[in-house]
This record gives sequence, structure tokens and C-alpha cells, in this order.
Amino acid sequence: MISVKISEEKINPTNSYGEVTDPGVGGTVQFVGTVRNQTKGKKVLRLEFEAYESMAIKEMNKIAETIVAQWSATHVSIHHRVGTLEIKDIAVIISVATPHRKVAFEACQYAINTLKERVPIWKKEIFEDGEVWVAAHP
Amino acid sequence: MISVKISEEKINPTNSYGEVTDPGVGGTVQFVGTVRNQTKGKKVLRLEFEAYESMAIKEMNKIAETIVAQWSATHVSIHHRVGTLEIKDIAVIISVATPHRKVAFEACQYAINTLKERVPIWKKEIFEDGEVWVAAHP
Amino acid sequence: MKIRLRAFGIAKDILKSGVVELDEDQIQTTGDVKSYLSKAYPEFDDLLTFSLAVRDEYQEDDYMLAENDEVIVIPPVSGG
Amino acid sequence: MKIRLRAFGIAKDILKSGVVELDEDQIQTTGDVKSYLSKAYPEFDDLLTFSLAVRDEYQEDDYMLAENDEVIVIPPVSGG
Repeated sequence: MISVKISEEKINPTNSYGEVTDPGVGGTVQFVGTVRNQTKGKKVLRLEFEAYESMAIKEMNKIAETIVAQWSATHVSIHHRVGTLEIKDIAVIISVATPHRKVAFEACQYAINTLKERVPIWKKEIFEDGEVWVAAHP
Repeated sequence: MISVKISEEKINPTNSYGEVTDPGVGGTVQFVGTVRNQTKGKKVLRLEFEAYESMAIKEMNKIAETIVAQWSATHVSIHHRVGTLEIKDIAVIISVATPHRKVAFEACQYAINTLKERVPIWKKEIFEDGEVWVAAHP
Repeated sequence: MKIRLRAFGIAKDILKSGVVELDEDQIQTTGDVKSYLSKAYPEFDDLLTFSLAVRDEYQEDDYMLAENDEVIVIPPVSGG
Repeated sequence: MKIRLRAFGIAKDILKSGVVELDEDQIQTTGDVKSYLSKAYPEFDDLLTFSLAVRDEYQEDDYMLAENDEVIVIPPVSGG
């Protein structure tokens, strides 16, 4: 089962886990990405996430489908928040449930790496003295 | 910060995540081990977990300390349930928060592998027609 | 050719709008759109990279555009 | 030497008790305890492996026991 979602609602690890578990699953690996309070020592006030939603959902589905096909994952959930996020808010949760735990680690790591490379979502860090689109410039 | 616990209480991913996150942490990897409904095709009714508690806590602390030392993890939480667990109950949750996500995957995988090798906890599977201490025999 | 640009993130700031309508004879491919953007908005060349998508898929530079296509301008992504 | 065995999991089933008091002249090391267990309870040899711990640490076979030590009998663990 694949669950892919982008929303402004808060997300939490227990809900994400609930989406991938079933009585036949023995091991689940989750990645949780959190809004940090600083970037290179500079205090971040909050973040704004923006998505090109239809394509982001499509790319997230590709990641989930690859995981099911290549790592025999039983269930995959990828949820990303958009809108204004405060420090310590969760931006993304990826959960991968597989029959064998080793591949769950590999698959979950593949998912977050590929999401950060390809999925059209952008974050802007808001500082006291300005704002910056993360990773835009070399 | 290290949190290591063995208890009969239910455990959940959000609480475990809450123990390792702080405003400076960007990425958390969690492993959740769940009670499965079958072993080699045979229906499991429930499980009973038993621990040699003082030594299990000591071994779990060693794992957490190794992760902090070798992978520069910021926070580690390892909680294991004991007593009678029903199908779909969570038996163990390990959460590792690090500044860089790659090492969080490695460290979390090291933690569950080492826990399964060294920590004195035993599980008995209860079937309709008997019970078996898991992994006791070749 | 008539196309519509739709921009996100810093690309929207550079274009000063999320949507820009273009009608440029020299634009036939996504590669032509990239050249046009670099010339018309030099700030695009300061970016680490930027990509174009059509119909919700990343497209290489040789992708042939059709009249009234919507071209998505994708600056470096930073989700997660 | 007088020692006390404390057993968990299947080891408790084999010993038919969680705690067994021993007073055996030939027991000086953890290795001696292993030999004693294999002889007195042949089911230990059917296990995949079994280890001994003293003072909450796994001990090799040459660990010298002291009078009244508590020796933990650890069959293959299966947590997680």
C-alpha cells in the first residue's frame, strides 16, 4: 500500500507508522525531518514550504513505487507539509515497512535522498534580517 | 541525551521521537519492531517477552553510548516492551537523531542489529498448539 | 510560440510573478526557454541549477514544446 | 565452589527453575559451569548457543568465579 500526501496539517510519526503497519509486517523504518532553529549558526525564525503539488505528488509516488518494486516493501508512506512551519515542526515523514529490516533502512534512505533531489518542494528560511530560498545558490 | 527503558507499558513512535528531537536536530531515523501474526506460515496468537533487566539496560546503554561516540548522534532512545504482547503491538522502538541524516540510518541499523545479537531479552511465541522460545534452537 | 511559464520558489521572485505568458518566435524547445530566461533574467545564471517541467515531468533541453504549453520553472528543490 | 545460577528463557525451562544453587568442587570458572550444565542437562547442547554473564557482563570461559557468585545463564537472545 502506498500513501503519498502533501498538506498544511501537522504530521506525526505514530500516524505515519499506522499507515504502513499491518499484522504481517515485522519492521518499519521511519525518517522524520524537523525544522531546525539555525542554519550555519544563523537563527531561523520559521520556514515557509511551497510545492508544485501535482508534480510533487507524482514524484513522491514514483519514489514509493520504486521502493515497492526494488526493495519488496510492503507499505510506504511519504507525507510532506507545506505552508508556514515553526521551529521543531515536522516537515516530512517517510515510513517504510518491509518483511526484512535491512532493506527497510536502504529503502527509507533512498526515499529521503531522492525526495531531496527531485521532488518540487522549496523551503524559504525566515531570519530576523531577511529570508533565503534554501539551496538556490551555489 | 540517551534514553533507555524496558517496561510493560505500550510504546509509540511519536513519544520516542519526542525524546530525541530538539530545536537543533534536523533528521531522525526510527526503527519500529512489531509483533507479527505468523512465523514461517504458522499463526501466532501472542508473544511473551522476558528480560534480564539490569543487564539488558546496561547493554542497551552501551549501544546508545557507542552511537553517540562513533556516529556523533545527538540523541538516542531505545525502548523495549516486556510481558505479554498481542499481534500488531510494538515490541521495540529505536530513535536516533543526528546532525547529518546519513549516519542516523547507519547508527539506527547498528542499534537494532546489536540489540538482537546481545541484549538479554527473549521472546516466546504462543501458537494454538504450543509455544516456542524464538531462535533458541538451530 | 505562445507558452505560459509557471514559476516556484526563487524563480517566482526572479520573474516577479508566478505566471508569465510568452510569445517568442525563437522558442521551440525547453532548451530555448532556458536560453530565453538566462538572457531576459540574468539572475537565473546565479542559481545552482534550474530545470523545466512540462506535463508534471522533468524535461531535457530537446523537448519539443506545443502551442500553449505550460512550462514549469523549477529552481533547486529543498524539500525534506 | 558455591554459586547461584539464574536462568532466563528456555534455560529456565531446561533447569525447571529460574534459580539453582550449586555447590560443586570442580567449578572454578564460567567454562566449568558450561561443562557442568552440558553434562547435567544435555538439552543445553541442543541450543544454538548459550552464554554466561556475571555482574551484568558477558564472560568468556576463563572467567574466575568467586564464592557465592551469581551466574546468569543466557540462551540465544531474541529481543526486537
